[in-house]
Amino acid sequence: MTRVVVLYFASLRDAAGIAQDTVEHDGDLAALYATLRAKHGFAWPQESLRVSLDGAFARWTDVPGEGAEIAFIPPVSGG
Amino acid sequence: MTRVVVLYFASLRDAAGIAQDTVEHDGDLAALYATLRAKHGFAWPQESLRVSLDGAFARWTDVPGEGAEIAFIPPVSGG
Amino acid sequence: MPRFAIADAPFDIAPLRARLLRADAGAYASFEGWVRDHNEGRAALGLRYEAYVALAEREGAKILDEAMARFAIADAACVHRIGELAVGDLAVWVGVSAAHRDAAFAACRWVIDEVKARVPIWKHERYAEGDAQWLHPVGASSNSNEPLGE
Amino acid sequence: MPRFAIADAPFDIAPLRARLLRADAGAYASFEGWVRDHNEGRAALGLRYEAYVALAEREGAKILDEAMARFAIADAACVHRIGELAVGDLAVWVGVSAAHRDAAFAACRWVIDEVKARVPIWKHERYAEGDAQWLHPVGASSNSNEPLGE
Repeated sequence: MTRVVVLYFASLRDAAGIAQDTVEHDGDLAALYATLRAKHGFAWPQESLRVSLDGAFARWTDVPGEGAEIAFIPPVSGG
Repeated sequence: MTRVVVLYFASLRDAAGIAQDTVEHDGDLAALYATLRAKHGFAWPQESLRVSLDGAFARWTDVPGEGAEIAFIPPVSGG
Repeated sequence: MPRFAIADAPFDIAPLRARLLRADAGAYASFEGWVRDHNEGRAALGLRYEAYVALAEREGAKILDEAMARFAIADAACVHRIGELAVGDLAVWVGVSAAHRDAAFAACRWVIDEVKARVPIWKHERYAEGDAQWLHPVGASSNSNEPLGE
Repeated sequence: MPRFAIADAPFDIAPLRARLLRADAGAYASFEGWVRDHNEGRAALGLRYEAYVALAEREGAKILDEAMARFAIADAACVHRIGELAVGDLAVWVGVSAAHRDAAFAACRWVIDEVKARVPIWKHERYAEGDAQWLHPVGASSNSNEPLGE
Protein backbone atom coordinates (compact mmCIF):
# COMPACT_ATOMS: atom_id res chain seq x y z
CA MET A 1 0.00 0.00 0.00
CA THR A 2 1.09 3.55 -0.79
CA ARG A 3 0.47 6.38 1.64
CA VAL A 4 -0.75 9.59 -0.05
CA VAL A 5 -2.01 12.97 1.13
CA VAL A 6 -5.37 14.10 -0.28
CA LEU A 7 -6.44 17.75 -0.21
CA TYR A 8 -10.10 18.76 -0.36
CA PHE A 9 -11.28 22.14 -1.58
CA ALA A 10 -14.56 24.06 -1.75
CA SER A 11 -17.66 21.83 -1.77
CA LEU A 12 -15.54 18.69 -1.68
CA ARG A 13 -14.07 19.85 1.62
CA ASP A 14 -17.55 20.62 2.98
CA ALA A 15 -18.72 17.16 1.96
CA ALA A 16 -15.65 15.40 3.40
CA GLY A 17 -15.73 17.50 6.55
CA ILE A 18 -11.93 17.74 6.42
CA ALA A 19 -9.43 19.76 4.38
CA GLN A 20 -6.76 17.08 4.20
CA ASP A 21 -6.47 13.37 4.75
CA THR A 22 -3.72 10.77 4.65
CA VAL A 23 -4.86 7.52 3.07
CA GLU A 24 -3.35 4.14 2.17
CA HIS A 25 -4.06 3.26 -1.42
CA ASP A 26 -3.12 1.10 -4.37
CA GLY A 27 -3.83 1.89 -8.02
CA ASP A 28 -4.33 4.99 -10.14
CA LEU A 29 -5.97 8.32 -9.33
CA ALA A 30 -9.31 7.21 -10.78
CA ALA A 31 -9.41 4.28 -8.35
CA LEU A 32 -8.45 6.58 -5.48
CA TYR A 33 -11.31 8.97 -6.30
CA ALA A 34 -13.79 6.07 -6.54
CA THR A 35 -12.75 4.90 -3.09
CA LEU A 36 -12.96 8.36 -1.54
CA ARG A 37 -16.20 9.19 -3.32
CA ALA A 38 -17.80 6.11 -1.75
CA LYS A 39 -16.31 6.96 1.64
CA HIS A 40 -17.43 10.62 1.73
CA GLY A 41 -20.49 10.48 -0.51
CA PHE A 42 -19.17 12.99 -3.05
CA ALA A 43 -21.84 13.85 -5.62
CA TRP A 44 -19.41 14.66 -8.44
CA PRO A 45 -18.80 11.98 -11.04
CA GLN A 46 -15.12 11.71 -11.95
CA GLU A 47 -15.76 13.25 -15.40
CA SER A 48 -16.75 16.53 -13.75
CA LEU A 49 -13.46 16.87 -11.91
CA ARG A 50 -9.82 17.39 -12.73
CA VAL A 51 -7.10 15.86 -10.63
CA SER A 52 -3.69 17.12 -9.55
CA LEU A 53 -0.60 15.28 -8.41
CA ASP A 54 2.12 17.09 -6.46
CA GLY A 55 0.87 20.54 -7.44
CA ALA A 56 0.43 19.92 -11.18
CA PHE A 57 -2.60 18.80 -13.18
CA ALA A 58 -2.38 15.04 -13.79
CA ARG A 59 -4.11 12.21 -15.66
CA TRP A 60 -6.57 9.93 -13.92
CA THR A 61 -4.45 7.00 -15.00
CA ASP A 62 -1.40 8.34 -13.16
CA VAL A 63 -0.33 6.19 -10.22
CA PRO A 64 0.76 8.24 -7.20
CA GLY A 65 3.98 7.42 -5.39
CA GLU A 66 4.64 7.31 -1.66
CA GLY A 67 3.92 10.68 -0.01
CA ALA A 68 2.28 12.15 -3.13
CA GLU A 69 -0.05 15.14 -2.69
CA ILE A 70 -3.32 14.72 -4.55
CA ALA A 71 -6.28 17.06 -5.03
CA PHE A 72 -9.57 16.62 -6.82
CA ILE A 73 -10.50 19.86 -8.57
CA PRO A 74 -14.21 20.64 -8.87
CA PRO A 75 -15.31 23.19 -11.50
CA VAL A 76 -13.53 26.46 -10.71
CA SER A 77 -15.18 29.84 -10.17
CA GLY A 78 -12.45 32.43 -9.90
CA GLY A 79 -12.60 35.84 -11.56
CA MET B 1 -21.03 89.84 -47.79
CA THR B 2 -21.02 87.86 -44.58
CA ARG B 3 -18.17 88.14 -42.08
CA VAL B 4 -17.05 84.76 -40.65
CA VAL B 5 -14.22 83.56 -38.41
CA VAL B 6 -12.12 80.67 -39.75
CA LEU B 7 -9.95 78.53 -37.46
CA TYR B 8 -6.95 76.58 -38.76
CA PHE B 9 -5.55 73.52 -37.06
CA ALA B 10 -2.52 71.27 -37.42
CA SER B 11 -1.03 71.23 -40.93
CA LEU B 12 -3.70 73.64 -42.20
CA ARG B 13 -2.48 76.19 -39.68
CA ASP B 14 1.11 75.61 -40.71
CA ALA B 15 0.15 76.12 -44.36
CA ALA B 16 -1.94 79.23 -43.66
CA GLY B 17 0.66 80.66 -41.29
CA ILE B 18 -2.16 81.79 -39.01
CA ALA B 19 -4.45 80.07 -36.47
CA GLN B 20 -7.46 82.23 -37.13
CA ASP B 21 -8.72 84.60 -39.75
CA THR B 22 -11.76 86.80 -40.28
CA VAL B 23 -13.00 86.78 -43.86
CA GLU B 24 -15.82 88.29 -45.90
CA HIS B 25 -17.65 85.63 -47.84
CA ASP B 26 -20.81 84.69 -49.72
CA GLY B 27 -22.03 81.14 -50.34
CA ASP B 28 -21.73 77.78 -48.70
CA LEU B 29 -18.87 76.17 -46.80
CA ALA B 30 -17.61 74.37 -49.92
CA ALA B 31 -17.23 77.70 -51.70
CA LEU B 32 -15.48 79.17 -48.66
CA TYR B 33 -12.97 76.32 -48.60
CA ALA B 34 -12.32 76.66 -52.33
CA THR B 35 -11.56 80.36 -51.85
CA LEU B 36 -9.28 79.79 -48.86
CA ARG B 37 -7.57 76.80 -50.49
CA ALA B 38 -6.62 79.01 -53.45
CA LYS B 39 -5.48 81.80 -51.12
CA HIS B 40 -3.28 79.64 -48.85
CA GLY B 41 -2.33 76.83 -51.22
CA PHE B 42 -3.83 74.05 -49.09
CA ALA B 43 -2.99 70.64 -50.55
CA TRP B 44 -6.10 68.88 -49.18
CA PRO B 45 -9.01 68.38 -51.58
CA GLN B 46 -12.34 69.12 -49.93
CA GLU B 47 -13.24 65.38 -49.88
CA SER B 48 -10.39 64.71 -47.46
CA LEU B 49 -11.68 67.20 -44.90
CA ARG B 50 -14.65 67.60 -42.62
CA VAL B 51 -16.03 71.00 -41.79
CA SER B 52 -17.49 72.46 -38.62
CA LEU B 53 -19.81 75.38 -38.04
CA ASP B 54 -20.07 77.01 -34.62
CA GLY B 55 -18.44 74.06 -32.84
CA ALA B 56 -20.45 71.25 -34.45
CA PHE B 57 -19.75 69.15 -37.53
CA ALA B 58 -21.60 70.59 -40.51
CA ARG B 59 -22.43 69.90 -44.16
CA TRP B 60 -20.42 71.51 -46.96
CA THR B 61 -23.68 72.89 -48.33
CA ASP B 62 -24.43 74.78 -45.11
CA VAL B 63 -24.32 78.55 -45.50
CA PRO B 64 -22.68 80.32 -42.56
CA GLY B 65 -24.35 83.30 -40.95
CA GLU B 66 -22.76 86.54 -39.80
CA GLY B 67 -20.10 85.93 -37.15
CA ALA B 68 -20.11 82.15 -37.64
CA GLU B 69 -17.04 80.17 -36.50
CA ILE B 70 -15.82 77.73 -39.13
CA ALA B 71 -13.06 75.12 -39.06
CA PHE B 72 -11.78 72.73 -41.71
CA ILE B 73 -10.90 69.42 -40.08
CA PRO B 74 -8.04 67.44 -41.63
CA PRO B 75 -7.79 63.70 -40.84
CA VAL B 76 -7.46 63.35 -37.08
CA SER B 77 -4.71 61.49 -35.22
CA GLY B 78 -5.63 61.39 -31.56
CA GLY B 79 -5.23 58.34 -29.34
CA MET C 1 7.62 39.10 -8.91
CA PRO C 2 5.96 36.48 -11.10
CA ARG C 3 3.44 37.47 -13.78
CA PHE C 4 0.65 35.67 -11.90
CA ALA C 5 0.08 35.97 -8.18
CA ILE C 6 -2.48 34.99 -5.57
CA ALA C 7 -3.06 37.77 -2.99
CA ASP C 8 -4.55 36.99 0.43
CA ALA C 9 -5.10 40.70 1.21
CA PRO C 10 -6.12 43.81 -0.77
CA PHE C 11 -3.47 44.89 -3.27
CA ASP C 12 -2.61 48.10 -5.11
CA ILE C 13 -2.92 48.14 -8.87
CA ALA C 14 -0.68 51.17 -9.42
CA PRO C 15 2.70 49.46 -8.90
CA LEU C 16 1.58 46.43 -10.91
CA ARG C 17 0.56 48.68 -13.78
CA ALA C 18 3.81 50.64 -13.51
CA ARG C 19 5.84 47.47 -14.01
CA LEU C 20 4.17 46.92 -17.38
CA LEU C 21 5.11 50.35 -18.78
CA ARG C 22 7.57 50.24 -21.68
CA ALA C 23 8.95 53.02 -23.85
CA ASP C 24 8.23 50.84 -26.88
CA ALA C 25 4.69 49.83 -25.85
CA GLY C 26 2.07 52.45 -26.60
CA ALA C 27 -1.01 50.47 -25.59
CA TYR C 28 -2.19 49.17 -22.24
CA ALA C 29 -5.40 47.26 -21.61
CA SER C 30 -6.59 46.17 -18.21
CA PHE C 31 -9.46 44.28 -16.66
CA GLU C 32 -10.74 44.28 -13.10
CA GLY C 33 -13.33 42.04 -11.51
CA TRP C 34 -15.13 43.47 -8.51
CA VAL C 35 -17.49 41.81 -6.06
CA ARG C 36 -21.04 42.68 -7.08
CA ASP C 37 -24.04 43.13 -4.82
CA HIS C 38 -25.95 40.44 -6.70
CA ASN C 39 -25.31 37.26 -8.67
CA GLU C 40 -27.74 35.15 -10.68
CA GLY C 41 -30.49 37.48 -9.46
CA ARG C 42 -29.78 37.00 -5.76
CA ALA C 43 -28.68 39.79 -3.41
CA ALA C 44 -25.12 39.03 -2.24
CA LEU C 45 -23.44 40.27 0.93
CA GLY C 46 -19.93 39.20 0.03
CA LEU C 47 -17.90 36.16 -0.75
CA ARG C 48 -14.89 34.11 0.03
CA TYR C 49 -12.39 32.93 -2.57
CA GLU C 50 -10.45 29.81 -1.81
CA ALA C 51 -7.56 28.53 -3.92
CA TYR C 52 -5.29 25.54 -4.12
CA VAL C 53 -2.48 28.07 -4.00
CA ALA C 54 0.44 26.00 -5.28
CA LEU C 55 -1.53 24.71 -8.26
CA ALA C 56 -3.19 28.09 -8.89
CA GLU C 57 0.18 29.83 -9.07
CA ARG C 58 1.52 27.17 -11.40
CA GLU C 59 -1.52 27.25 -13.71
CA GLY C 60 -1.70 31.06 -13.59
CA ALA C 61 1.97 31.38 -14.55
CA LYS C 62 1.36 28.97 -17.42
CA ILE C 63 -1.54 31.09 -18.71
CA LEU C 64 0.59 34.24 -18.65
CA ASP C 65 3.44 32.40 -20.42
CA GLU C 66 1.00 31.23 -23.06
CA ALA C 67 -0.32 34.78 -23.49
CA MET C 68 3.23 36.08 -24.04
CA ALA C 69 3.71 33.45 -26.76
CA ARG C 70 0.28 33.82 -28.44
CA PHE C 71 0.03 37.61 -28.67
CA ALA C 72 2.33 40.43 -29.82
CA ILE C 73 2.51 41.96 -26.36
CA ALA C 74 5.28 43.54 -24.32
CA ASP C 75 4.23 42.24 -20.91
CA ALA C 76 1.24 40.97 -18.95
CA ALA C 77 0.33 40.27 -15.36
CA CYS C 78 -2.58 39.02 -13.25
CA VAL C 79 -3.34 39.01 -9.54
CA HIS C 80 -6.28 37.17 -7.98
CA ARG C 81 -7.54 37.74 -4.45
CA ILE C 82 -8.42 34.97 -2.03
CA GLY C 83 -10.05 35.20 1.41
CA GLU C 84 -13.09 37.19 2.54
CA LEU C 85 -14.24 39.95 0.19
CA ALA C 86 -17.01 42.51 0.62
CA VAL C 87 -19.19 44.05 -2.10
CA GLY C 88 -17.05 46.49 -4.09
CA ASP C 89 -13.74 44.76 -3.32
CA LEU C 90 -11.33 44.01 -6.13
CA ALA C 91 -11.29 40.26 -6.89
CA VAL C 92 -9.01 40.03 -9.90
CA TRP C 93 -6.84 42.30 -12.02
CA VAL C 94 -5.27 41.73 -15.45
CA GLY C 95 -2.94 44.19 -17.19
CA VAL C 96 -1.32 43.93 -20.63
CA SER C 97 1.06 46.27 -22.44
CA ALA C 98 1.73 46.08 -26.17
CA ALA C 99 2.87 48.14 -29.13
CA HIS C 100 -0.68 48.17 -30.51
CA ARG C 101 -4.13 48.06 -28.98
CA ASP C 102 -5.36 45.02 -30.93
CA ALA C 103 -2.94 42.73 -29.16
CA ALA C 104 -3.37 44.45 -25.78
CA PHE C 105 -7.16 44.00 -25.81
CA ALA C 106 -7.07 40.45 -27.21
CA ALA C 107 -4.48 39.23 -24.71
CA CYS C 108 -6.22 40.90 -21.75
CA ARG C 109 -9.50 39.25 -22.65
CA TRP C 110 -7.83 35.89 -23.24
CA VAL C 111 -6.03 35.95 -19.88
CA ILE C 112 -9.14 36.66 -17.82
CA ASP C 113 -11.09 34.00 -19.72
CA GLU C 114 -8.38 31.39 -19.17
CA VAL C 115 -7.94 32.32 -15.51
CA LYS C 116 -11.66 31.92 -14.92
CA ALA C 117 -11.70 28.58 -16.74
CA ARG C 118 -8.50 26.96 -15.54
CA VAL C 119 -7.12 28.32 -12.28
CA PRO C 120 -8.19 26.36 -9.16
CA ILE C 121 -9.98 29.14 -7.30
CA TRP C 122 -13.48 28.74 -5.92
CA LYS C 123 -16.05 31.35 -4.96
CA HIS C 124 -18.25 30.91 -1.88
CA GLU C 125 -21.08 33.43 -1.96
CA ARG C 126 -23.06 34.68 1.04
CA TYR C 127 -26.58 35.89 0.30
CA ALA C 128 -28.85 38.45 1.93
CA GLU C 129 -31.30 35.63 2.79
CA GLY C 130 -28.66 34.17 5.10
CA ASP C 131 -27.56 31.16 3.09
CA ALA C 132 -24.30 30.61 1.24
CA GLN C 133 -22.99 28.31 -1.46
CA TRP C 134 -19.96 27.28 -3.44
CA LEU C 135 -20.10 28.20 -7.12
CA HIS C 136 -19.05 25.32 -9.35
CA PRO C 137 -20.11 26.35 -12.85
CA VAL C 138 -20.27 23.39 -15.19
CA GLY C 139 -18.99 24.04 -18.69
CA ALA C 140 -19.73 27.46 -20.10
CA SER C 141 -23.20 27.71 -18.56
CA SER C 142 -23.66 29.42 -15.24
CA ASN C 143 -26.96 27.87 -14.23
CA SER C 144 -25.39 24.77 -12.73
CA ASN C 145 -23.84 26.41 -9.72
CA GLU C 146 -25.19 23.76 -7.46
CA PRO C 147 -23.38 23.16 -4.25
CA LEU C 148 -22.25 19.65 -3.61
CA GLY C 149 -22.95 17.59 -0.53
CA GLU C 150 -24.95 20.31 1.20
CA MET D 1 -17.54 66.13 -14.70
CA PRO D 2 -18.51 65.09 -18.25
CA ARG D 3 -17.78 61.57 -19.51
CA PHE D 4 -15.29 62.94 -22.05
CA ALA D 5 -12.68 65.54 -21.26
CA ILE D 6 -9.66 67.18 -22.86
CA ALA D 7 -6.77 67.63 -20.40
CA ASP D 8 -4.02 70.17 -21.04
CA ALA D 9 -1.83 68.74 -18.25
CA PRO D 10 -1.05 65.28 -16.83
CA PHE D 11 -4.04 63.74 -15.06
CA ASP D 12 -4.55 61.00 -12.47
CA ILE D 13 -6.44 57.89 -13.51
CA ALA D 14 -7.33 56.77 -9.95
CA PRO D 15 -10.16 59.26 -9.29
CA LEU D 16 -11.55 58.74 -12.81
CA ARG D 17 -11.61 54.98 -12.27
CA ALA D 18 -13.16 55.41 -8.82
CA ARG D 19 -16.09 57.33 -10.31
CA LEU D 20 -16.94 54.31 -12.48
CA LEU D 21 -17.19 51.86 -9.58
CA ARG D 22 -20.69 50.53 -8.94
CA ALA D 23 -21.94 47.93 -6.48
CA ASP D 24 -23.91 46.36 -9.34
CA ALA D 25 -21.06 46.38 -11.87
CA GLY D 26 -18.59 43.55 -11.47
CA ALA D 27 -16.46 44.21 -14.53
CA TYR D 28 -14.16 47.09 -15.43
CA ALA D 29 -12.09 47.37 -18.62
CA SER D 30 -9.69 50.16 -19.35
CA PHE D 31 -7.36 51.28 -22.10
CA GLU D 32 -4.41 53.64 -21.97
CA GLY D 33 -2.40 55.05 -24.83
CA TRP D 34 1.13 56.09 -24.00
CA VAL D 35 3.67 58.00 -26.07
CA ARG D 36 6.01 55.47 -27.64
CA ASP D 37 9.69 55.93 -28.43
CA HIS D 38 9.06 55.12 -32.08
CA ASN D 39 6.32 55.37 -34.69
CA GLU D 40 6.23 53.95 -38.20
CA GLY D 41 9.77 52.75 -37.64
CA ARG D 42 11.19 56.17 -36.76
CA ALA D 43 12.71 57.04 -33.37
CA ALA D 44 10.46 59.61 -31.68
CA LEU D 45 11.47 62.13 -29.03
CA GLY D 46 7.97 63.21 -28.09
CA LEU D 47 4.92 64.84 -29.51
CA ARG D 48 2.37 67.57 -29.25
CA TYR D 49 -1.37 66.99 -29.38
CA GLU D 50 -3.51 69.84 -30.57
CA ALA D 51 -7.30 69.86 -30.46
CA TYR D 52 -10.17 72.00 -31.59
CA VAL D 53 -11.27 71.84 -27.97
CA ALA D 54 -14.92 72.91 -28.25
CA LEU D 55 -15.60 70.48 -31.10
CA ALA D 56 -13.51 67.71 -29.52
CA GLU D 57 -15.47 67.93 -26.28
CA ARG D 58 -18.75 67.87 -28.15
CA GLU D 59 -17.78 64.92 -30.36
CA GLY D 60 -16.18 63.04 -27.44
CA ALA D 61 -19.33 63.45 -25.33
CA LYS D 62 -21.37 62.16 -28.27
CA ILE D 63 -19.18 59.05 -28.53
CA LEU D 64 -19.60 58.30 -24.82
CA ASP D 65 -23.35 58.84 -25.07
CA GLU D 66 -23.47 56.44 -28.01
CA ALA D 67 -21.45 53.88 -26.04
CA MET D 68 -23.91 54.08 -23.15
CA ALA D 69 -26.76 53.40 -25.59
CA ARG D 70 -25.03 50.66 -27.65
CA PHE D 71 -23.60 48.50 -24.86
CA ALA D 72 -24.94 47.03 -21.61
CA ILE D 73 -22.57 49.07 -19.46
CA ALA D 74 -22.89 50.91 -16.16
CA ASP D 75 -20.66 53.88 -16.96
CA ALA D 76 -17.80 54.97 -19.21
CA ALA D 77 -15.35 57.82 -19.42
CA CYS D 78 -12.46 59.05 -21.55
CA VAL D 79 -9.80 61.73 -21.11
CA HIS D 80 -7.41 62.81 -23.86
CA ARG D 81 -4.27 64.87 -23.28
CA ILE D 82 -3.27 67.83 -25.40
CA GLY D 83 -0.05 69.84 -25.33
CA GLU D 84 3.56 68.66 -25.21
CA LEU D 85 4.11 65.01 -24.24
CA ALA D 86 7.33 63.09 -23.68
CA VAL D 87 7.96 59.40 -24.34
CA GLY D 88 6.13 57.39 -21.68
CA ASP D 89 3.49 60.04 -20.98
CA LEU D 90 -0.15 59.07 -20.87
CA ALA D 91 -1.96 60.33 -23.98
CA VAL D 92 -5.43 58.89 -23.60
CA TRP D 93 -7.41 56.86 -21.07
CA VAL D 94 -10.73 55.01 -21.45
CA GLY D 95 -12.54 53.26 -18.60
CA VAL D 96 -15.77 51.26 -18.71
CA SER D 97 -17.71 49.53 -15.94
CA ALA D 98 -20.40 46.91 -16.60
CA ALA D 99 -22.17 43.96 -15.02
CA HIS D 100 -20.29 41.58 -17.34
CA ARG D 101 -16.93 41.60 -19.01
CA ASP D 102 -18.20 41.10 -22.57
CA ALA D 103 -19.83 44.53 -22.60
CA ALA D 104 -16.98 46.18 -20.69
CA PHE D 105 -14.35 45.02 -23.19
CA ALA D 106 -16.49 45.70 -26.26
CA ALA D 107 -17.44 49.21 -25.18
CA CYS D 108 -13.88 50.10 -24.14
CA ARG D 109 -12.54 49.01 -27.51
CA TRP D 110 -15.32 50.82 -29.37
CA VAL D 111 -14.75 54.09 -27.51
CA ILE D 112 -11.01 54.24 -28.20
CA ASP D 113 -11.60 53.35 -31.87
CA GLU D 114 -14.25 56.06 -32.27
CA VAL D 115 -12.18 58.66 -30.41
CA LYS D 116 -9.24 57.98 -32.71
CA ALA D 117 -11.44 58.18 -35.78
CA ARG D 118 -13.72 61.11 -34.98
CA VAL D 119 -12.42 63.50 -32.35
CA PRO D 120 -10.58 66.54 -33.76
CA ILE D 121 -7.20 65.99 -32.15
CA TRP D 122 -3.96 66.01 -34.11
CA LYS D 123 -0.58 64.57 -33.28
CA HIS D 124 2.62 66.41 -34.13
CA GLU D 125 5.60 64.09 -33.76
CA ARG D 126 9.21 65.12 -33.16
CA TYR D 127 11.85 62.68 -34.39
CA ALA D 128 15.36 61.87 -33.26
CA GLU D 129 16.65 63.09 -36.66
CA GLY D 130 15.44 66.57 -35.76
CA ASP D 131 12.41 66.87 -38.01
CA ALA D 132 8.76 66.85 -37.06
CA GLN D 133 5.43 66.31 -38.77
CA TRP D 134 1.69 66.37 -38.34
CA LEU D 135 0.06 62.96 -38.57
CA HIS D 136 -3.01 63.00 -40.79
CA PRO D 137 -3.84 59.34 -41.39
CA VAL D 138 -6.13 58.90 -44.36
CA GLY D 139 -8.87 56.30 -43.91
CA ALA D 140 -7.92 53.21 -41.97
CA SER D 141 -4.37 53.02 -43.32
CA SER D 142 -1.55 54.61 -41.41
CA ASN D 143 0.93 54.93 -44.26
CA SER D 144 -0.46 58.23 -45.47
CA ASN D 145 0.72 60.36 -42.60
CA GLU D 146 1.97 63.00 -44.95
CA PRO D 147 2.26 66.48 -43.63
CA LEU D 148 0.55 69.17 -45.60
CA GLY D 149 2.09 72.34 -46.83
CA GLU D 150 5.49 71.66 -45.35
